[in-house]
Amino acid sequence: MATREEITDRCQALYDDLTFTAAREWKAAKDGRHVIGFMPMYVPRELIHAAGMMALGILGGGDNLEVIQGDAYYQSYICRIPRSTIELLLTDRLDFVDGMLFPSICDVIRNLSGMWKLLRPDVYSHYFDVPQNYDREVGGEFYIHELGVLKEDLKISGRKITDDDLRNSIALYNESRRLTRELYQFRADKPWLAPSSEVYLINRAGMLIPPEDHNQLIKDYIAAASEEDRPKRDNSRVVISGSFCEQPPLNLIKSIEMSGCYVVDDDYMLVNRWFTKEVPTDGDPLKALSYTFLEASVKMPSCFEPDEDNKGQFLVDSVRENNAEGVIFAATSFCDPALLERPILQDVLNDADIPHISFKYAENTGQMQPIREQAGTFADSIKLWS
Amino acid sequence: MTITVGIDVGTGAVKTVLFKIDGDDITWIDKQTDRVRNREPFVLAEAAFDYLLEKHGLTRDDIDYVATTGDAENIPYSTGHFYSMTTHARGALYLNPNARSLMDIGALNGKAISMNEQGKVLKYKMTSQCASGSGQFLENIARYLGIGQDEIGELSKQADNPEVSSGICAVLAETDVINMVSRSISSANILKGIHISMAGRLVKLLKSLKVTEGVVMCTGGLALDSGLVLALNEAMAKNKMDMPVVSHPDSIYAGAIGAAIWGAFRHGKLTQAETLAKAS
Amino acid sequence: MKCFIGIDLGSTTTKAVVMDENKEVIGRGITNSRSNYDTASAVAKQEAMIDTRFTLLHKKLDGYDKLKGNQEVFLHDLERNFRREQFVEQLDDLQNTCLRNAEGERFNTVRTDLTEVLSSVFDTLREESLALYAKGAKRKSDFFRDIAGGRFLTLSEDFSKQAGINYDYALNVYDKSIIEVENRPPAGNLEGKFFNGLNNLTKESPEFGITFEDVQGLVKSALAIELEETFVVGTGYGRVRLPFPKDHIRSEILCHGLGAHMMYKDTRTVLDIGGQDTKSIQIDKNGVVDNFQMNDRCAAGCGRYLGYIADEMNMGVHELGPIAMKATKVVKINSTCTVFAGAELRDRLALGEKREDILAGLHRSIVLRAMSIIARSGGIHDQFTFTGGVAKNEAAVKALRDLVKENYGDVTINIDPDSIYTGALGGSEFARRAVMEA
Amino acid sequence: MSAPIRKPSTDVQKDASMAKQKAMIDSNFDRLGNVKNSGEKVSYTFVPGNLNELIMCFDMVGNYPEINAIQNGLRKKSGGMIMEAEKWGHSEDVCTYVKTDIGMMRKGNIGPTGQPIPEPDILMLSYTGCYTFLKWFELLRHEYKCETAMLHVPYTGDGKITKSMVDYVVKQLKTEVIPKYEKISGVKFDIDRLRENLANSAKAEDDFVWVLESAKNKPSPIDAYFGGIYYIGPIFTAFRGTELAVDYYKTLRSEIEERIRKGQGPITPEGEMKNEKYRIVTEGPPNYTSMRDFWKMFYDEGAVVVASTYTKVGGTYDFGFRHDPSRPLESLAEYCMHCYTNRNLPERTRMLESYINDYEADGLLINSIKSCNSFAAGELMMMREVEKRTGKPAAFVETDLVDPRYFSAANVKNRLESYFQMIDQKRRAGA
Repeated sequence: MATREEITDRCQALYDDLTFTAAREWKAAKDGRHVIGFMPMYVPRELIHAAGMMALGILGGGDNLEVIQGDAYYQSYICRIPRSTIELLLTDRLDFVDGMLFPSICDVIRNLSGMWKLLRPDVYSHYFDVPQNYDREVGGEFYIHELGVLKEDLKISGRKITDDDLRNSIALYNESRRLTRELYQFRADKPWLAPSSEVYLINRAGMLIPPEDHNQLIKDYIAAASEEDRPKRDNSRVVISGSFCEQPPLNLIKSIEMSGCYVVDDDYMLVNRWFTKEVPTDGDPLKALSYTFLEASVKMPSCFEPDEDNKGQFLVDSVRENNAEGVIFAATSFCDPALLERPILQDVLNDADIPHISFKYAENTGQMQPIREQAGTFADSIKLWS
Repeated sequence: MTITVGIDVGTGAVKTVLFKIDGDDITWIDKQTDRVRNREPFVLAEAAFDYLLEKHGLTRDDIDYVATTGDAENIPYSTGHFYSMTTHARGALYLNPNARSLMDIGALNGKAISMNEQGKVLKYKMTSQCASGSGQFLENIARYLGIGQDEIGELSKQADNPEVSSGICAVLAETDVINMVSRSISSANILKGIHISMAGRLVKLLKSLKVTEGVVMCTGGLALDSGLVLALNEAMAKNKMDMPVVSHPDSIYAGAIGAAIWGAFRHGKLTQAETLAKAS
Repeated sequence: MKCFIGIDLGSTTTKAVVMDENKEVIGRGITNSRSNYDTASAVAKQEAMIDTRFTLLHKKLDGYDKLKGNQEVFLHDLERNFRREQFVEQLDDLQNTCLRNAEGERFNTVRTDLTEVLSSVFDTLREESLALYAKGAKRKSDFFRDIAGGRFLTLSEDFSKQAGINYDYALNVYDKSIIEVENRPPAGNLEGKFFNGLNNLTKESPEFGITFEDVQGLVKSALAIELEETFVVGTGYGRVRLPFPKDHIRSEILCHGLGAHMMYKDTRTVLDIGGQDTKSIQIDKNGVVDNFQMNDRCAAGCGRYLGYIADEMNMGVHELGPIAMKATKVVKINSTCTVFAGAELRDRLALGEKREDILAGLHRSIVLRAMSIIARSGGIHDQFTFTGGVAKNEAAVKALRDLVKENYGDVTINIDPDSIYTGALGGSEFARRAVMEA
Repeated sequence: MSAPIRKPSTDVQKDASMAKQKAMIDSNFDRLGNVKNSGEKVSYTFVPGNLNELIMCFDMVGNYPEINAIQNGLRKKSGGMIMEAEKWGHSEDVCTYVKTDIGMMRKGNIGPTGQPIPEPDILMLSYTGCYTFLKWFELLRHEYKCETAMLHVPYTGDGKITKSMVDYVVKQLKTEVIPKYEKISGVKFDIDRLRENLANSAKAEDDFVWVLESAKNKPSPIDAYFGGIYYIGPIFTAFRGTELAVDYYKTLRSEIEERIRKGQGPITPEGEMKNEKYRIVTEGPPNYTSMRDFWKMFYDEGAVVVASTYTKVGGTYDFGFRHDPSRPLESLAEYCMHCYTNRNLPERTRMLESYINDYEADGLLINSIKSCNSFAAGELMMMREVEKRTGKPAAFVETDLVDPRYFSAANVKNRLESYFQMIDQKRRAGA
């Protein structure tokens, strides 16, 4: 079995690879294989999988991509992920991708879907809308229709998706979500055994390789990491919120931990654990996906919360369930959904007496000093006052 | 009794203090500032450390806790590191027991911090993004105007018709200032304008912490700029925040002081734990 | 004679170009823009007029047999000697101003020492001026502030240390005085400086076989030609502040486009990196602007960025390029904010990166920003011309060549040593057209 | 703003529509200020995709936070409000419309005209064209704890409106919006009343489109950006569906017919535009805090805006859409989806292209707004496309709607001057 280092090295290599070699190789291994890219939010990967395709998460260019073209398309007050994604496209790093899905994240990503249509009129791209109305008869019906449209569109794979295909894929992703949750639980229980930077890399690998492969990888990691004896530090336990779309540089995640914080929950790459319960594998699979979306989705700023009393409660729950001592709001600069939501969440935390701090980052943030400063002060107060 | 050293490595200067602490009895023995000015800060820090020890007939072994703060996480001879908001809060409280919040005004960013009567950081807010309105910017403009750092405050207080620059970007704001000079706006009014915009930003930060009582302490490199302190008080009044903003001649030592005091505190905790461990 | 003048009032430097009726450039002048725009344009114009005198003298010397084809060298040496005269003149002015400013109250406690420090500094500077303007000597800048300032800082630090006073005092006196000196247009007596220079030259270089009296007459006659300011066109960032009527003002976009076209008639894309503006301009075969883009509200990645970095490293902005050229690798710099780049630089130094490698990264990051603006304006079309102050920086030019090649393949890249005058050149041509083609 | 320079005979008519417009907008503020006495219930909603005809069926008075922000911007009050919101913890990065509103609320909710803005009885989240709206009303709901009706309007990402989309919106109207309005207002929904209102809307829309298209004349009798802002006031807000609006657009139309007959250019705050030198199409909202300065930069150069996308934020009527009394709810659904920023980028690009061609414009000017990502993200792409397709040059300036910190006059003027001089130079070269 692979050692922990081997697993994390593999994930690090996947993370560093801006040409998506793993996905390219997967595609090249068999004739007729297709890859569908998607921006970091919920998309029904089950459909893509059932069509025999690979769902590839496009999470921007990180801090290693030199962005030239992307900056030519975006003003300075737009966040970074769309510009690095455009750079990936225009530097042919995505030339093997057979289609792109732009899920419902924000105005910027929504408009990016149109840019794709203008830049690559011959490649399939689609703005994938999800309902903000959670009534089965209203939003549910609409969503079933949207899923149906996507299912039709995915015929570009040359394969018709049967209900059984789809049920199998649902089962596979149920397993993936279960394992991801297990990984998170493992970290929450023993954060010194599963540093956040490693958990992040494992989670991120799930965006870049087929789910079967990734499921095994999570299992291997948990097994290897639990065997190890790593020193436990006098760190405080925090929950990260606001990082659901543009990803922080890995150094930032490391800096938070270095300055004395154990991350016990976060909202990185929520698609890996979007549903809080299993999607039924019997009955009409589109209905199953639609209703689970309506009734068991994670809470995040791009989705409307119909119940004011419930607004922000998810964060309090996470703090309680994970024995966290505070919340770090780490949002991307110029991220309207995260930054506009923040004052509400802060109110909710204040009411629950949960301490919190906040800062902004970009995927290419180079200066970690202010971040260490803030996370460090947070950890100090635990060190001195606990 | 505990002897501690606090070392604060900042962008502009290294501050070093020596303390003797016996429970609540805190004695400040000595202090030392070295402006960095393109020298290696860690070399300055170590030299100052040794200098203070030698001056007081001490050796490194005599020090119970060497506490660092600022950009000094990796100093090898340090016992422990505290982050600057933690130390500034404690330092401010030491300098003024009525302080319940502080504004730390450094070269690149400003911070507003609220704390309780024990010096625990409750909330904070930092400036970010762009550097116009930072201490560095003020320093650049003063140099451009041919005004010494220690002259800025008095000059700014003489302003009769301050000119506030609109610029969001420091470079563009600099051009605004050049334009002001070409329109014969006096240096006093230009500096006051910068003070006003800096004060506006800082008070905005403070206001968002929702502090309503106690004294607001100025710490950090610009705390001695009396013009800025005046502008801060004016901005407080304008925002209907009824708290005095004060500075202290030793405000620049706030971080180092806080580090030394927390070091002693932590030392106490650690020895206690050790004693307990031995006993059991 | 008729003179058509273009003045480009930039945020850091002001440039002037003098053109004659035959579309020939006969003079160029440059100065720091600093605080007084009127003075800056007057100084730049004056400098261009001095340069014009040299051109005129050149014409007079053309048929002068006694120099036997050494006219170019002779003129060059004469100009060098002239510049030294100018330098010493300004040095005297600076010294007097410094001494006057040292009278200020805040220097009460240190006055005696301070005055001594200042005197020692200026004595040294005057001595050094000989070497500075010696034959074959390289000067890092043409500006008085840069030449005198850099040395002043170093010398006064040393002398202050010897005198046991804080170096801040001398620094402060200098900061106060240099502005005053810069804002005073140089003194008139052109002929005096020409003659002194000539005198020095004949002593310094007997090998020309020329005596003072030999060329005195030619110089006199070159100086006697009446130069008429027929039409002046202002352009550049500060153009709105010039006391010119509207039809004497052109946007710097048009002027840069036209100027680049005059230097390279086949150029189609022009990049200008100025102090706080970066412009990418597309022009057609007649130098008419087709499209342009400029940086946005934030001055990230403009020339001033280098100024901040130089300040941060306590060196002259002209020294950055040569150091960066020594890099063995390019450190990635992500901060686009001019001021925060300084913080990132410190971060990298603290992490043990080498200064030259970081500087190489900073240069690349400036050019990256420029590449985005070029892309915004429609990319690079052969031929490509790079102008502006940053075009003199070899490390920036290298980064540009690399990036142009990476992104656009093999493209002819034009960089004229006088490219900083591009805008003023375009302006002078507009001035000429306003009169000659009206 | 100071009064335009008046010229006795012709401008009296102009003033008639201007005065009428102002009186209408003011009357809504009066009505809002008076709810304590009148007992009217208050509904907050947004401009794009607003359901004014429907809200009127419940005898409720509409408050438009965006309009308040604009009016506060024009009155130079927004800067302080934004600062206020930032003091309360809002990020410097986010939309300043929201922050102006939150800041106004924090400062006691006194509206731009000095009258109090009443608290909402219901927040109508006509969620169109912008995710920020969603957050905005969640913030208000968090504050007021009042009833909130959410209407999710699907984005036309593939450039078309499908039956499923229409059904979805209609169902939401039936199950979410109408029941909540009935509950809050105590008024039973009457579909015939809605039909009547929609019929009025369609009438006004015809005249409104005529007004916008009058800019095809040379010289253009209107400025379709700066002037257009006044023309859209009634139809984009509380008056669409009223007879007042029908009347206003009729008056406006006859004034403009008169101007065309006389060959006159638009009226600007600096006086009548005498010499139409440049015909420009604009993309993006204007800047409200320095609108007069901004407009003057156009006036000084003889530039007239002949078509703008901003006047389509509340509906793209000039591309054929009309409210239809015979399909009341369906037509409301389609209206919402037809708003400019709910259209995908290829569609928006096509619109701009057609404006340049149909209005015989000299070029495209994009005023990119820091606050509005719906507009701004992708504008540089559209700019390139439009340049490529029309061969006409484009220029790009950056400001903000209501944040005075983002209007750098020297910067904008420099770009505009350069742009107009470039067009001029090209023209001369071509001649």
